[in-house]
Amino acid sequence: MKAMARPLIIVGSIVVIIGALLPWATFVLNDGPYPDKATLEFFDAPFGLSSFRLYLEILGLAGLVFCFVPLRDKIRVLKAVGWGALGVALINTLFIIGDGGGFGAVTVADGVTAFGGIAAVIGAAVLLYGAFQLPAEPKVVINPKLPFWAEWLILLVAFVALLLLITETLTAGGHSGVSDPYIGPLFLSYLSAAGALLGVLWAVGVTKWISDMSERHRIFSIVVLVACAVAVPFTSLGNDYWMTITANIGVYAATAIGLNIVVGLAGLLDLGYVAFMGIGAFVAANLSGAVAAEFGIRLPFLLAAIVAGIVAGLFGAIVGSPTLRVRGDYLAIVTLAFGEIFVRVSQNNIGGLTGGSNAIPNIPDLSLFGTGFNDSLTIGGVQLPSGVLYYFLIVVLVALVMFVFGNLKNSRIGRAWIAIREDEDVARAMGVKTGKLKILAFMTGATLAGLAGAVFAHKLATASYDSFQFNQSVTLLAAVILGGMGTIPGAVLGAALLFVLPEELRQFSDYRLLFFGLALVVIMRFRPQGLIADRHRRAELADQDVTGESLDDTVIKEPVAVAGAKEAGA
Amino acid sequence: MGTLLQQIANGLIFGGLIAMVALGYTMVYGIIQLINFAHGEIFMTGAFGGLAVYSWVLPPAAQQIWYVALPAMLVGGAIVSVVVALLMERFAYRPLRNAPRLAPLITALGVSVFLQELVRIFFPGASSAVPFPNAFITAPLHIGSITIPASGLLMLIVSVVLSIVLETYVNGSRMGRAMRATAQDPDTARLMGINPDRVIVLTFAIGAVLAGVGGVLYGTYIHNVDPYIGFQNGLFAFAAAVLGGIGSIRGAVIGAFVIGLIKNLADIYLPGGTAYDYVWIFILLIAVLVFRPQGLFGEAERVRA
Amino acid sequence: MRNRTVKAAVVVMAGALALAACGTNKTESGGGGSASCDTSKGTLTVGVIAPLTGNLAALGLGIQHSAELAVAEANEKCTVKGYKLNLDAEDDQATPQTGAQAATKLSSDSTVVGVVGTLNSSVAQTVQPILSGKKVPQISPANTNPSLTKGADLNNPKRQFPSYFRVCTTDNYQGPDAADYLVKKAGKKKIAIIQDGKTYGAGLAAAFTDRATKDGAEIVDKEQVGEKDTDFSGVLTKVKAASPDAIYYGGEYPVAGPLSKQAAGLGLNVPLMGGDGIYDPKFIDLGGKEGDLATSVGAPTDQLDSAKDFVKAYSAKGYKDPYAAYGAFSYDAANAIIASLAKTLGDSGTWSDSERDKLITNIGSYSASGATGQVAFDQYGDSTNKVLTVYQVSGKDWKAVQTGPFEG
Amino acid sequence: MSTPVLQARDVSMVFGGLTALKNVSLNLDEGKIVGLIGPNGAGKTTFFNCLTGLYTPTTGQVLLKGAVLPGDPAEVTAAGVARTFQNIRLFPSMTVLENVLLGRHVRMRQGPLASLFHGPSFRRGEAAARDRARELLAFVGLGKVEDELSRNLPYGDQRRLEIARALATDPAVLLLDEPTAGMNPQETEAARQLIFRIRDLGISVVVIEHDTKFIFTLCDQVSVLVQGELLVEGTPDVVRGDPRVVEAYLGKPPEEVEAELQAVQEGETP
Repeated sequence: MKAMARPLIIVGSIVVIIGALLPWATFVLNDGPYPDKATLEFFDAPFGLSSFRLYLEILGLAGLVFCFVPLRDKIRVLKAVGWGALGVALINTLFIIGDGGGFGAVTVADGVTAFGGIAAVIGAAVLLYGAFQLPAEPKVVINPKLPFWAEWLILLVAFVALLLLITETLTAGGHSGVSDPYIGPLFLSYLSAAGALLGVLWAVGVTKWISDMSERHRIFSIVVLVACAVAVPFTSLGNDYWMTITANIGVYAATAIGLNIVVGLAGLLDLGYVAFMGIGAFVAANLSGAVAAEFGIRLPFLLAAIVAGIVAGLFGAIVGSPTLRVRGDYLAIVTLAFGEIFVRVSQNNIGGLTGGSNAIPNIPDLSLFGTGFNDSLTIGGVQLPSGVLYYFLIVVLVALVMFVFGNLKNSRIGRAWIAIREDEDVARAMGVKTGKLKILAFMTGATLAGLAGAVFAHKLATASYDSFQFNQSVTLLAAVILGGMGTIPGAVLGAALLFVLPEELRQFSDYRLLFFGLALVVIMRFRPQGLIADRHRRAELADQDVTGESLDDTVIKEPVAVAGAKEAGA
Repeated sequence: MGTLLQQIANGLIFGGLIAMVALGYTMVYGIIQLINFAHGEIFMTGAFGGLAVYSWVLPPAAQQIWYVALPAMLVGGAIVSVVVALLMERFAYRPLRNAPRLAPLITALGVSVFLQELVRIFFPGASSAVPFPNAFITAPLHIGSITIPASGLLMLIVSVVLSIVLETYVNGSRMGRAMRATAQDPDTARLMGINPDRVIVLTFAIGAVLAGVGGVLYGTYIHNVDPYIGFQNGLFAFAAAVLGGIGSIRGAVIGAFVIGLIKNLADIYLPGGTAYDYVWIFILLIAVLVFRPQGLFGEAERVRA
Repeated sequence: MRNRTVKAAVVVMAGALALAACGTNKTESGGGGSASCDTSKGTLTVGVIAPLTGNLAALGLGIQHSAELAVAEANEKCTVKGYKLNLDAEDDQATPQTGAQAATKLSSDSTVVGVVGTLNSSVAQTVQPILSGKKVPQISPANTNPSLTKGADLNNPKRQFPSYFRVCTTDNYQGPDAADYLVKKAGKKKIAIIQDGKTYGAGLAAAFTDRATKDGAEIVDKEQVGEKDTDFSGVLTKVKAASPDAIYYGGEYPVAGPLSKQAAGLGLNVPLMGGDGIYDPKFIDLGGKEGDLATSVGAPTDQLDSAKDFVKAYSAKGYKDPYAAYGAFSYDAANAIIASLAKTLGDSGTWSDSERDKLITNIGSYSASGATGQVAFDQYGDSTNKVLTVYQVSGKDWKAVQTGPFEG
Repeated sequence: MSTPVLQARDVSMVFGGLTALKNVSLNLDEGKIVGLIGPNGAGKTTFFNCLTGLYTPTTGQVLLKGAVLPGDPAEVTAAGVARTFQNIRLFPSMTVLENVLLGRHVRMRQGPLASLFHGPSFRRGEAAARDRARELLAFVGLGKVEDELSRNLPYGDQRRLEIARALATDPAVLLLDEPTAGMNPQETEAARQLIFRIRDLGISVVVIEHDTKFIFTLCDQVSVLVQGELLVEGTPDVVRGDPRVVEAYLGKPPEEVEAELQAVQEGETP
């Protein structure tokens, strides 16, 4: 079959290109009440290349070119191209079928023919099949010697490019709070194409090279990353809508990193973690001077946040104390029970502290030098969207939490936590006071969640018990596991995915939880170490050779997360 | 006094329901040390399976005769539950048999959400509660000063009978011995010629039968079902299994009755009354886990394993 | 070869830009009834924020479709001159933070003129300040918590957000009206209260309790059931021990129906009464028994032509989901926004952000007959519609037994 | 005669009516190597667990330098008794260096706050710990693989890493549970030399081993446990010549001993 690889790839690529040029739908798919917002074109005009058809065209051409150009590790390059093309083709074809009401929409109906989708799917499948027939090659490693300033420059460019890629992906379809009925397929198409691009970069060794460089220049990378985070409001994400979304992602990412200490480092499963966030939120709400608060005092936010963290931490110690006697799954149940008790008790407005079913509404806006955090801000003539100060606050929060996580992980205590996770008996035999350390893990995680909760309450202006239910705990846990246990980028990526995807895919929202459940099962089956695996854990959990993975190459899997989960990491 | 007796009766009925679900938890945990969070959903699909049989399989004439309708629904519910449980075992859990502990637990959570949504989206009318036919004697029974619905009594009796049958089976039959052997040490059991896969499948199937029967009886007792009934009742059942000592059949049943009684007695006697009954159950659960982690009837070694 | 990759990256980037720039904007082939109207000035959007997924989806989808109906009718009738109206329904998943995201999304879209929603009062609390900040009027079909309009201190009311209105009544009317009926008219003097601990149920039960006590009834028991509970025997046994001659339930039909049926199963054969949350045919399906009572806002549907028209039009559209408990309110809310918009723009006005204040003022002074009766707002943004109807289960249907304006 | 470093006095251990150990005593003098042999099920590992605080003896005491050992393994380690395990129990997904650093845990003083802020004293402590860990790795001969994951090491290296990890706790007494199980003669010889070198550092060593030849050529003192009781105790020559030992332990056909070895490896986990 190996001999067939090249012809298959060539044929597949050509069919993809032809597919991109053919009409895709037998009817004009400018749906329902959105004519002027519709940007997904399914044309009769054969050469009207834009949007996903452009991506397909490029991917098809790339398939052809890579097939003939001498390349090392051709198989991985072409697989990335193939998966990307298949992703784009499938997403759009399925969408037209679903939205257009059947196969007539992509074949022949009312005297109109449209075989673009089917051609592209077949072509991409053939291309991919061909790519799989190529001989396996060792992973390409590029490691040119460069002066440090050149490496800095490359890093800078790489991070900025990544930032732009992310912002472009998120705003694919050009929306800034403006609803577009095709936002889902547009987003997914862009994601597939971007994934293919990153996949190719990974296959030729660029991502590994860059991630190694960023390891070498850790401080510089952190500075650039922070700068990128601060720069987000100045990009196409700089509008109210994305500020809210990114702020929410930030809060959950911070909480997820806290949970990562408990679950990822110390290996203690916590199924009631969101309760600590709730405790932090209620404490901050009560100290915010809100009318419905139990105490009529208003502490400065910083102080209130610290108090919230401390109170949550105390509860963390209390909830964690059964770890002295209870292990494993049983501990998970203790935490689950605690979470359920918290919800019930706060719903019953215990001691008047939680506002019960009325919640604690209208928590006053924070302000800095007289500027409310929800107001918009003008810096150097650039008008920044409202909520930008919250965004910055949350960037600080996330940075703080990352600092705590990173420092603790690389310390005597972090090592002891990992040892407890690996083999508690031996850790104890090696002199680790496991009980104390486990409680410390719970406390630290809870404190961070409490801090995040305090910010959350102010950002949302409400603290209500129904923000802190079991399904939120599960979502957070899923964020940690999806992203990769024990890593910071993992928790951030996980939180981002779990909050961005539902936003981008609102039109499929009825199936949101269905896919969520399915995704958990599939990920555990095919990539239990998460998208960004811990250097240690991936060796332990993965059954495939996944050496040399980095943040970048994991993004690739997204477009094909379900379809190609098995492929991921191969 | 009347109230107390009535609450005890209610508690026993509720306990009977929880017992049927708890047995599935306890058996699966006993064999493969997996907290099958999705077991509550097996119970839920059983209830919907019974409803489907009633609505779409039974002719209208048969719907009216309870001794035709109810057995048909029970069988239908049990079959649906077993099918779902086996698919779940085969495609979600079996590939993870040797994975780190956390993986199957997360999978279980995923399966749980998936099944809830599947039923909600695809079962007609299930986006909110669906009425469940009263396929049993409707008139309540009056025993002394207490009144109980006939369907409640039926649930209690079925639950106790099934538990006894199960206990006898596990202790007495060849397959039961195989199950116990696998629970003790799967590797040795394999050496002894036992096929652990078959034992595990059987365990899931037995748990599913009980849950399916429980689901249908629950429907007849409560009169309506929704896709979320599995979660809370599953949680109670899990608490019962832990309370009784997970892995122990007798323990799960007794734990279930304890939970049923506490929930109903907390309504009258404990501070907070009906608003806090749920809280008391979980406080009890935590207390048991902390002070007697092996549960009321579990064996101490189990915990360390 | 790296060159090529870079080139590809450049082209993909260019593609992204092209994507943002171009769009075919073909007109829709079917379904657009706007053909006969002048829509030269573009499109304006009515937003909806409601739970479209999860276990409250049935109510949320009813809200969405009813608002859709109002928008479709406005497009057919060319209500807003020069504009075509859209509906943009956003899911809040019944959680405050998702609601906040939805509200931000809508409020940053300059074509959104107003928002119908939310279902949950707790979500409204986060949505209010966001929409208010952008002067986007919000009309809720379902929030019943009095503090949303009048603040926490009801004896000293103060309007919270000038852009917030609601077409439903608050607990302050329904609860007392039910109490008056149950105590004075039906002569029930020993009443047990059960509620579900949620905003709606707890508030309603509290308002009922106050009035019933004033009317001379004795509250013999107060209980709470959990949102997810299904077996109520414990609560009901306790209630039974207090031997009430009626039960008042604060909450919604998914609990109330089974509750009523299980009460009967325990030999507690007294009527159960509730608010509009249980006034739903499904209550009877789920076990509501003969003689159970509910209050609801507005005159009975069969006495009100506008209501009948709504029901007919709704079923004619063939939506997949029923209009549910809040459909008619949602329809009225959407119509209030649309009519006020039409008034604001007049025959030749052009929409811009500067019109928003005027729109809010116009909504404040809006008055028309809707599917739920007379729709108008008082100085707090609450509905002035105080016509309440008491319904009773009779046969397999709700029958109106008393209707009239609620007098303080 | 000076006080022994480690002293077990009449240690008995009863598990629910089953007597695993009966009045076992042991004296370990400073800088000596003591061997513990006995057939399968003789209670060797149980005795080890009593020495390391994993089990609290039903009766009797264990003393380290004259002081009674605390009842918690972590504290026993802190007091100066370190051990290895019969079935190698490293932290599989930590690197070689991290495994040894974990052994340093008990000798490091950085608390949560220092760990959080990584101040100068933290960094000094961390650097010192790393230096010490590298030193120990070099000592056992694993200097070149410090960044490997420990699970990827070959079997013999894993045994040595376990010893390095135990040494990192700066023990006065090192307990080795079958350090040569599964090794070939060359590796066994290397292990013997390593143990001598450890002894030369002034650390007293207790070794459980099945390989009697190994024990008799390694140890200064040998104790024989049979059915939970101390059968014989003395120098290798004394023990080797004792007829009871020959009968109870050495007299068995080799295949049987072999089978027992297998069983012990699989079953008798602490």
